[in-house]
Amino acid sequence: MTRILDIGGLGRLVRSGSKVAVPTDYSGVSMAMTWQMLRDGCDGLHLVCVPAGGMHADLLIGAGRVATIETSAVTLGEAGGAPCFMRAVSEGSVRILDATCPAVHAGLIAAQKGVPFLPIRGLIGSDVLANRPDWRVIDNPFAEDDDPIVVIPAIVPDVAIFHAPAADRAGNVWIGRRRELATMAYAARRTLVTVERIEDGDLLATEMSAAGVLPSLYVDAIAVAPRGAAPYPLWGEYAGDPGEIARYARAARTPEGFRDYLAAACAEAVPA
Amino acid sequence: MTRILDIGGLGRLVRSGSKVAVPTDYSGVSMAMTWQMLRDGCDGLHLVCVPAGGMHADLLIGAGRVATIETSAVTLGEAGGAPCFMRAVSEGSVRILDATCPAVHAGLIAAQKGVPFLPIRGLIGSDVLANRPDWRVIDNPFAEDDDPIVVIPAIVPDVAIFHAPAADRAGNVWIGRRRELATMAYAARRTLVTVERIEDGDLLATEMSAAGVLPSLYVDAIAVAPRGAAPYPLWGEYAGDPGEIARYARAARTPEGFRDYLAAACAEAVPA
Amino acid sequence: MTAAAMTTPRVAPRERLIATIARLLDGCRHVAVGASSPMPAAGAMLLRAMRADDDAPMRISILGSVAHNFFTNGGVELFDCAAQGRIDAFFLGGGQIDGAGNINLVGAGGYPDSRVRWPGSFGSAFLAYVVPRIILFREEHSRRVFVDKVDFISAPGTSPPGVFRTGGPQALLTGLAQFAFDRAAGRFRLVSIHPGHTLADIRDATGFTFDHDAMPAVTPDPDAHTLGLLRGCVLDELAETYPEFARGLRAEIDALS
Amino acid sequence: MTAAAMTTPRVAPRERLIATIARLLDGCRHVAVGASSPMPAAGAMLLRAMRADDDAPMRISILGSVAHNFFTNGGVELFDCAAQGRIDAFFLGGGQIDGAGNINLVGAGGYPDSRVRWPGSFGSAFLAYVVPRIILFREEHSRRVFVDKVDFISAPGTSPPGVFRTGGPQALLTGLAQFAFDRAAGRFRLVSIHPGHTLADIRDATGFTFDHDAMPAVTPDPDAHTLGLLRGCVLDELAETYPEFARGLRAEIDALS
Repeated sequence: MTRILDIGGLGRLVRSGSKVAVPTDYSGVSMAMTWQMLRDGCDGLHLVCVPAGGMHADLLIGAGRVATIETSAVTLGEAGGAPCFMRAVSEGSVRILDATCPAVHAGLIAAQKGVPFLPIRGLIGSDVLANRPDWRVIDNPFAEDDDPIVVIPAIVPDVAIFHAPAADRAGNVWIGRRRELATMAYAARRTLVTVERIEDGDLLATEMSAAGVLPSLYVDAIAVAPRGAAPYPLWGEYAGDPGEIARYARAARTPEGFRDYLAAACAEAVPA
Repeated sequence: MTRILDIGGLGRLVRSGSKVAVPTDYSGVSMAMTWQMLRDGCDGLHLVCVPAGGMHADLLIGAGRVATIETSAVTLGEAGGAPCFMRAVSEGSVRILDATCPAVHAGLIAAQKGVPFLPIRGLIGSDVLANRPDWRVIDNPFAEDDDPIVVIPAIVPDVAIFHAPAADRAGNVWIGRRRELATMAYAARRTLVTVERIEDGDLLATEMSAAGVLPSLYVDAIAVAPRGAAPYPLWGEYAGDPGEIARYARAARTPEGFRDYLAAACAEAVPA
Repeated sequence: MTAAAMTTPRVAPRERLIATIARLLDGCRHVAVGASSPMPAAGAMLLRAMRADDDAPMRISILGSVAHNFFTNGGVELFDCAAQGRIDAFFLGGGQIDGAGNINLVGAGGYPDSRVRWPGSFGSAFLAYVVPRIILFREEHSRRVFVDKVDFISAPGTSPPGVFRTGGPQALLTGLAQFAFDRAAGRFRLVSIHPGHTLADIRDATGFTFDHDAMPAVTPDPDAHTLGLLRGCVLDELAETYPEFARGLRAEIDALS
Repeated sequence: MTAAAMTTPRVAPRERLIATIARLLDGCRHVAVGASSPMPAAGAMLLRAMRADDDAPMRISILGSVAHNFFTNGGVELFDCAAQGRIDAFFLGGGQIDGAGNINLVGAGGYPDSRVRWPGSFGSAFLAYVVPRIILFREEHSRRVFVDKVDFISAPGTSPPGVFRTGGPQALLTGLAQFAFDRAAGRFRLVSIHPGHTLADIRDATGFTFDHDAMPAVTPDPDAHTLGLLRGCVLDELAETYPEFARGLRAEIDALS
């Protein structure tokens, strides 16, 4: 049964030390939950970026909440590199598990399917593979000759967190074509979603709307957070605010600038 | 570029000896193409039922068009067993590759992902596995102790054939939540679709409609075939006709009854 | 006959089976049933009706149904969902079931050219491994069905240690009796016999040996409240998905009075 | 200077690069470009405009774009689609690229605690293996970028026999020159130098050795028809997805006259 909470209640469901999966910048980032997690003080997170991270990952790293980040990249897009991420990696203050996009998807899909691993082409001979002792290379059992292939272990997040346009009262969430959000939810032990609005109808009622729904079966709790992805865009709803991301990029160039930005933004984003 | 043809043109794209993937009874069976293939005379087919077959498979088997059938089951549902299938298997006139539903999906998803295999739980100790020398058991490379796991090789159909409510002129096909139809198309070398109607708009234009679309990128040719799934149902469009399926089940109990049914139905289904 | 027994309403055999199924599902959060499984669906719907006041109502997914379909990811989702541990119970039948809990949905008399061929294993060779509570359900209780050893194992009753298995058979329900499956022993134990039958009847109709008490219990009838739900909202709900079955059951009930 | 040359319109350096990208994509049915890759997108759009009369127009998928998105299966579809052989060309850059075609998108000076850290490998460690025509594109042509040996291999230029690989680098385009990648030799060969630069310039700016003719060709300018398309419908189309970039390019063009 999906619970409908306020953002504070949703934030309390994230525990320190959790493996947390978050989507990429254009897919439905819950900035609302990012601010809430920054306020709530959970730390030691293992952040899984599906498959890349942005300002949301950089904020959590900058605030010292992330012990490990597993990602194919962290970037602020047009605004350049992610300052806190780059600083933390260079200083060795965060453990980085460099991946490649489809390997993150493969790990989550393995969890979705309840299998211990999924095979993936590519990677052999790269330093991405060389630095992932948790990945393996096996012989393709169907090949006549030698055919090494990489296998990626299942990624089972403790919690998946994202933002979507709408949910209904039963907890069905409209995700449209952003099916990686469903994959995250299938794979995760618990899924927390912020939405622009909760609708009265049943999103599963028509074939047209049902096609883009993540069923409530996979959704543990929902909170309403208007413009909850901003300054990232939300497909079909609103554009991103590249100016704000650029402002963040400039501020976060120094630890002091980051601290000031964070204090101001947290205060602003979450009315007491 | 998706071509828009008539049903005859679509039928000519299926070659004898092809590996043909077709969906299960409630998912969007193209009975229109089944009749056309029966008229066109292609034979020696390797039929892959995704994941189970019905009257469409039974008709092709009864007409001697199927050399191999790879499926988790063939049934007429409420109307009972599939007579031609049961006869052909008992007589040994068709090669049967018994599978289990998720193994068929796994093989297609392996093809979708361009990997040689996908692992799957279950199956160990079953005679399904014992009779599939084309499947393998490997050791889970991530387990500390012995952990045997089955791996299913990729299934790459030469052609995937199904029926859907609508397409647009660019060849985008509305499949709603029947995502196994997308999996079939991703996996197959060629995809042929019959639809109830072709719409003027762009199915990818809105987030709402796009979520249930198989993009034209994966669709080689389309033909309009009104009520093209009947007597099977088409979700969101029309109910099935269990009376007709029962009538088929009775007729097909004998080879003679089958022959008469086939002749009459083919003549009726495809106006010259 | 006591006065209490006299006021107990008469019960159709299939009502008793449906009520037994509801009991077997107790505690489940999510039950999936096959497309052509009206009895299991009825049992699940009955349990849901009995629990209507719970704050966590039970989900029922009926494959191939539009109204009872919570899935949006195509045919693979049931299996993924089961593998994730999100399906608590599923029903399997079989052309043959043996005393070790093996089921055969493929055929009798040789393979691949079986003398009698059935549709096929469907998802059993997977679901029987990963769904915690597999309920074997077959109304026909005969030596044709309940054999000493199945001719083809669609899914084995048990697996040796080291084989990944989070689920398996838990119960067997037939038109004559209810059994529990002891996974450690790999054997069935008779739990209760439906009214009107004897242990000797069960033995005669069963091709495998099974454990039992000297005086096996009688399968209890549903109480009046349960019967009221079954004959009311559950039958109505059932009629939406299985109109033919609901009609037949209603006729059976009407014939009781 | 001949009369013909005098009538050739003047060309902005980035227009030349875009036209070169269009040539490198010739024959492709489906080109995918990254979310922040306006130059590759412009080249692909230009080629599509040049081929507008073909009966099989080229598809362009721009990741993260809504208007240029043919995908409906989430973030994994690009990679699945590439693995299926349905993507003919993709562009990769790199903080470092070496003479063996290895690219580094991760960092310089040690790993994991790199002295300079870049965003990360994204999909390169997969796409470089399965997309037939990988075009390495980096405008900055310096010894900082074009090194003898990358500090971290996000994706190797070549793979030994026996490693599954259906794709790989085919060309390298920079602000100074165009190279072809010889997969058998695992080396770059200089194809042409952009007008205004010399072989010595290229050598000075390149930290790896490469093959070249004694008198390398000059990268040709786009013809008037091509330039007309680029400055017309292509720039308009580009402005919808990359408004900032389109504005800058238009300013560059305006400054020519």
